Amino acid sequence: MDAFLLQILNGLDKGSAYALIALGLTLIFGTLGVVNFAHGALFMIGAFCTVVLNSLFTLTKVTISATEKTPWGTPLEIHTPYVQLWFGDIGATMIDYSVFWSLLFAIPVMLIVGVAMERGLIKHFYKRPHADQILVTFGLAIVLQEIIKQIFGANPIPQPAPDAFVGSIDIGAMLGMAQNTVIYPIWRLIYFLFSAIVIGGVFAFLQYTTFGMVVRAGMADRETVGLLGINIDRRFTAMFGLAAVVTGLAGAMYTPILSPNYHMGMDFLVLCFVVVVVGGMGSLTGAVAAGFLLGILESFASMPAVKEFLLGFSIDQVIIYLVAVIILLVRPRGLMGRKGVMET
Amino acid sequence: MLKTLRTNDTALMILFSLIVLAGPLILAPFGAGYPDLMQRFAIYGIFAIGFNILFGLTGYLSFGHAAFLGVGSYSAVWMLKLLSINIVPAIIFAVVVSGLFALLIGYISLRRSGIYFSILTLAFAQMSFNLAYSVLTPITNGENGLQVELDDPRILDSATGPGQLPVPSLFGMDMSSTSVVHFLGMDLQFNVGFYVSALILIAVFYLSLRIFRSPFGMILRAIKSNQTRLNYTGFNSRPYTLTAFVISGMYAGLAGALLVCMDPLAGPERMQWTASGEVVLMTILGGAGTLVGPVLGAGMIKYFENIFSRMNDVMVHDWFSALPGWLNDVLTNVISPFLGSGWQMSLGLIFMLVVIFLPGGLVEGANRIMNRVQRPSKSGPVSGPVDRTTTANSKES
Amino acid sequence: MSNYKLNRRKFLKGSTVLGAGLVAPTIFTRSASAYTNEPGKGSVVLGFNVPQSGPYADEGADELRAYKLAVKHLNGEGDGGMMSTFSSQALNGTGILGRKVEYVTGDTQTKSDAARASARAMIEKDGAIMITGGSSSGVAIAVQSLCQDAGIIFMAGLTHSNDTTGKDKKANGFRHFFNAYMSAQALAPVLVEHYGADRKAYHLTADYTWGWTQEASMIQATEALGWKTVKTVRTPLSATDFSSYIAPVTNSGADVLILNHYGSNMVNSLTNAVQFGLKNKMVNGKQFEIVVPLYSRLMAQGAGDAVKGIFGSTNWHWSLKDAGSKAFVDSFGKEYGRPPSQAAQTCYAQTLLYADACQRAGSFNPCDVGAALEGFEFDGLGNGKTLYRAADHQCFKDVLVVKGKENPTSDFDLLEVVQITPVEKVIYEPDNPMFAGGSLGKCNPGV
Amino acid sequence: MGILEVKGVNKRFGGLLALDDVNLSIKENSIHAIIGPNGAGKSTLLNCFIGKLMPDTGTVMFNNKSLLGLKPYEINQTGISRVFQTPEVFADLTVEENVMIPALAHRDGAFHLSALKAMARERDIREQAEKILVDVGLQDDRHQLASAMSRGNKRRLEMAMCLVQKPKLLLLDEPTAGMARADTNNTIELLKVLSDAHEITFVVIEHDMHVVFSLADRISVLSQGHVIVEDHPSNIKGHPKVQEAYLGTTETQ
Repeated sequence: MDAFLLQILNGLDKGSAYALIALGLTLIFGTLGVVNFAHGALFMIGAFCTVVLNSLFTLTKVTISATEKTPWGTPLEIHTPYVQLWFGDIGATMIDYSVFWSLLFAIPVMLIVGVAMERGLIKHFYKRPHADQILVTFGLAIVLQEIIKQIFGANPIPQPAPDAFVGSIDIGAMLGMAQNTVIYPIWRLIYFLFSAIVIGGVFAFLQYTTFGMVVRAGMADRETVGLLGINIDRRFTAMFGLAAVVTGLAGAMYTPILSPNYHMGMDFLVLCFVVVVVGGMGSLTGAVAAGFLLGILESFASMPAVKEFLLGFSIDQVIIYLVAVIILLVRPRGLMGRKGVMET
Repeated sequence: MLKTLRTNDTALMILFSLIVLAGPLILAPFGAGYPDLMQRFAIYGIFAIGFNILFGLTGYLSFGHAAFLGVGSYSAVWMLKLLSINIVPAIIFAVVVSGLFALLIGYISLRRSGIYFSILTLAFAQMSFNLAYSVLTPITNGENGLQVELDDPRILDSATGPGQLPVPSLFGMDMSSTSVVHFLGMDLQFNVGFYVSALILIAVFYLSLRIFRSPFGMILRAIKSNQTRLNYTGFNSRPYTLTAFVISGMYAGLAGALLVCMDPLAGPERMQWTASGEVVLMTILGGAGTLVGPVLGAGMIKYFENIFSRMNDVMVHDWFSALPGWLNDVLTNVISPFLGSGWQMSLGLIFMLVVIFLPGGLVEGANRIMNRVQRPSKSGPVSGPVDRTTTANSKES
Repeated sequence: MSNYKLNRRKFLKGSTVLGAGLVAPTIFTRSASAYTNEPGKGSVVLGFNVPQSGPYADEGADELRAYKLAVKHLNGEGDGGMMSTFSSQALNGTGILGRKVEYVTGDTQTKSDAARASARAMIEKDGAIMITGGSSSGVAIAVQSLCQDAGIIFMAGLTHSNDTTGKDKKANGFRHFFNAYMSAQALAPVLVEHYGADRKAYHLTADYTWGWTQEASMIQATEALGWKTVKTVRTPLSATDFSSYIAPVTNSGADVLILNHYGSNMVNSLTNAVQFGLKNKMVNGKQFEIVVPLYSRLMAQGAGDAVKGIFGSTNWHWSLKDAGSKAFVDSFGKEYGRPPSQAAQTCYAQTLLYADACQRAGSFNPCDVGAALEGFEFDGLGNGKTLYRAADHQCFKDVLVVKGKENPTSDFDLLEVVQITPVEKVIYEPDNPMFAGGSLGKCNPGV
Repeated sequence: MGILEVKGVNKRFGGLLALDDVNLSIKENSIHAIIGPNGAGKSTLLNCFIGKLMPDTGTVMFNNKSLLGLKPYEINQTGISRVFQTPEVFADLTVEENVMIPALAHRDGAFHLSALKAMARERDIREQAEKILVDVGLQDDRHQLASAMSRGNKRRLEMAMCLVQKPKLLLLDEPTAGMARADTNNTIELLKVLSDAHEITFVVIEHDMHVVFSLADRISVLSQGHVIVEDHPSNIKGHPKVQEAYLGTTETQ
């Protein structure tokens, strides 16, 4: 039971990352119809927003020690963060909470990146064949990650969660189970909450605002909406920006869980395409549902008991893809796909 | 002359063969005239030609073709280990096995179309890769890769020198033997393995030309154009796409077999999604649905991977050694990020530039440029039908 | 018998005429030279094949720094580094055998295919006489067998799997780096000393060959000292979030978690384990502990605070105080403003060892060089007294047991050396079951 | 006994009875039109002929063979071709190739691999295609891409694609929908010529009365899923039931 509950939590947590990225991807891919291989790069850029802000906060005043030397012979440098220098303890707290600051930082950055990407490049590819879209977005993804590599190197860069959220809490005890059976890291719970809020926000935005209504109508029938005299292009740009922000925030908040590195985007890219397609093209709900479903199944597949049940077969190696194949064979358009979207 | 090439298949075939066979001479000035890279050009050319039969003609985008390459490689190594070091049985076995594997995966995946098909093929390939890396280690030797070993049984020709591994050969001709000719200040390397690959490349290119020009090819293009219509026309499109899928899977298996015949080690990475993505990029870069495009695309990507990645700042510094010191330093600093460890950056930029400025890929772009060059030479405005004929034909040249 | 029947520098005149009288070409034949890529009078080319893209690119960059430094020192530039502390004083700063050392670089991408393509380019195009580098065992084994076929010496870079000098060993391949078995032998006594002999271990293991050899070695070494193994769980290479593997550990009854992971797998699994509070947990009345058998400073950097107090082993660390290490750290630090990683040290040492062997053998012939390396005992390259064993081409030297530092003073100062396990404790017979199967074969000079 | 016999066909979508006991008998070599106001069930009926929909009950027999449960290409192979509401052609292929494909399907069946025979050697197929293109007046455009054709010419091309298969029955789904009057008249002329020249039964689903009355030999009027009248065109015009059906719906519109 406790193992079960733990894996549900893990699944929800994994699922919330998948769902967030897939939500962004399906806004671009399922509705604008652009095969965007640079989507992983957006996630990566979001994560590096945290790295940038963190290193800005910890920008240090370097004083060279007159007496001490490094073990390799150069004079020792003494580093003191400016923020701490200027603000004292408040500065230290600011550094501690830099992940949250970086959310504020990531929103405008991702908006700019998203809009620039759409206006500068993707816009010209709406009517081009998917083959061309693949090539151009793949090229863009490579260039973006290489730039990050040139600046930050290839090694993962650890981003600690704020001190208050480091560590774990005993959920089992809270639910009246035995103590020390279900212990879960606080930051992962926060991530789950965060993703629930963002997903809810995006849905509410698309459901209850006129902007959202127009966009949803545009997804269904772009030409008709265009005929109504509504400038759907500008709204699609905004939507691309929105998708970039959602994805970037997913990346920024994820950094304490997964130390960012330049190729993390590519690692998540394929998975997210699978999630979106399993969810069904053109369906936001489908993408989110598939994200959580695959996250939970992946968690269960990694349980030793499951592997033993399968006579030692490492089902966790293939679970995501196996589930994808089964779902796509049973349901022709994934969980909730709309007919005619990306079927040819 | 260029115009005849676009319409005359015999001329195209002759020119293609000549260029391929003169590979060592043509590539040497570009620093690519050494056996390994020339073999790779030919082999990945075969892979891309095969992929193009599926993607270029039917429009079905398989994102898991590397699985067939890998299966071909593993089967070929097993043949080299168990039966004979001669490459013929290895190649035949690899093509058969990958064909069967493609039949299985194609039969399932082709029940869906569009992106759903792509994701199904991707899923199968990723499962193959993950399993090959871990669970299937007894068959694939996992991370370390499957190699020819000293204690292999090799039923037909076990007798080799003591303590030395045999080299894959074609009836006694070692794939790795090379003769070097000094010519105009260059060392031209004529390698047996390259010529075996090149002859096979020419043969499969001819086969793909025949497919393009056959009723079968026309029906495949009709599938890409309007599959529903084709079904109402009385054709059952599924067996046609499945045939195309199996043929292209066999091409991939052939390429995989050749890879291990030239270099007898099969690693699991060649089944990863990035490898599948690579052949997609090769085909699109050269021009999907064109005959020579995929070969060009394959050459371009492999050239960047193997030549650009090997340039380091010392070499760059040497290039500009004639310039004054500071200028040299500046140029070196500007160029270095795109070479060596930054080779992928250059490749990414090339992808973007090609698709922005030459939509449809290198071949399509070349056609466009040629049309533009030709047009002013004609008197008066070109009449519509003639113009369209060129476009229609240029898609195939 | 030979594979790369080609030599670029010596040739016989042939009689074939190519082209309509353009030039009388000269044809090389294989009998022209004694071995593959026999260098000319002026210079000799070494091939540095390191990961420049992919997850190990930083490690590869550090290896490349070390190689460039070694080349400088061999050519008599710079301060000479470990050349002055090296017990064999055959090298004199005039290159190797009087030839200036040049180098070519390539990108392994941490893929066996790409690594072999790059190595073949070095052999076929650039005439490299020796290939070295790499940051994973799969690549090392792949390139090692290529070099065996080609008749080139391969000096392995960072490769830790038992197989490299075990079942996949090759006569032309040499490994300076330590291996999983040695890690386990060095680590287990220290673990028992600190954590007690009554411990129950839970293994998370990367599901590929290196992980398995690491796991087997750790189980053998710890069980021999009284520990019990509760469970071993395999994790996919592609995993980025290890939460679902970490979570069951808490209730398994185990009180030690052993992470047989490397690279980003290790960074993520360790970070996750710490997040789940394993480090502060009490089980069976004992403090719960985490162990990372193979440490690397670069990876420790990626894991940040999570490494504090975690035991592991490493091939070398820059804080060592012997003369060789000090000379190397000094030289490297002056050149690049940072201390070298263990990968850099092993690569530097391998280059010097190769050059020295050529010098002593008086030849570049791989068979002569190999013979000079086999059974070679040396000192002063940072690892104390070391033996290149003839039977399997594995170096035997002291192994460092390290611990994540509680109060690091800089980005580089993350590990502290707990104990230097002497070589006698980690040595094994060549026919040890973990290394059995496969044979060196005969040295291949190519041609 | 007609060439196409529809007996007791019912089709229900949720609560809506789209087809209510439809019975039709279509005579060989006639031009039979099916008309009816919007939502009368014309398209549903057509979809039951071509294998896109399966009726809940009833039979559809073509030459005494049931069409139910057959796939579109199997229905085509029995000798039924269809023309779509909006012209459906292979846009990326040339006009001639567009016609050669159905000709191949007619000759070779639903799946046939002719051992990579070169297209250039398919002389008979090409001759058939060229002959039909002369019939529909597209012989000069045969090397153009189909996507470059006008809508009227696409319709001609589509007719050619059907005729080259020498079908026994040709289904036309609103062949003049969305056409200008001139194009419509051209199409009517074309259909008339073709009907005289070939031994083909035509079934025309049509909205436009002008087309129906200038073409059809016989008309069935469909209203609310039911055939209310079936008769000769001259008897349909003033028929009270037909007026009621059309006027009734006009009022609600």
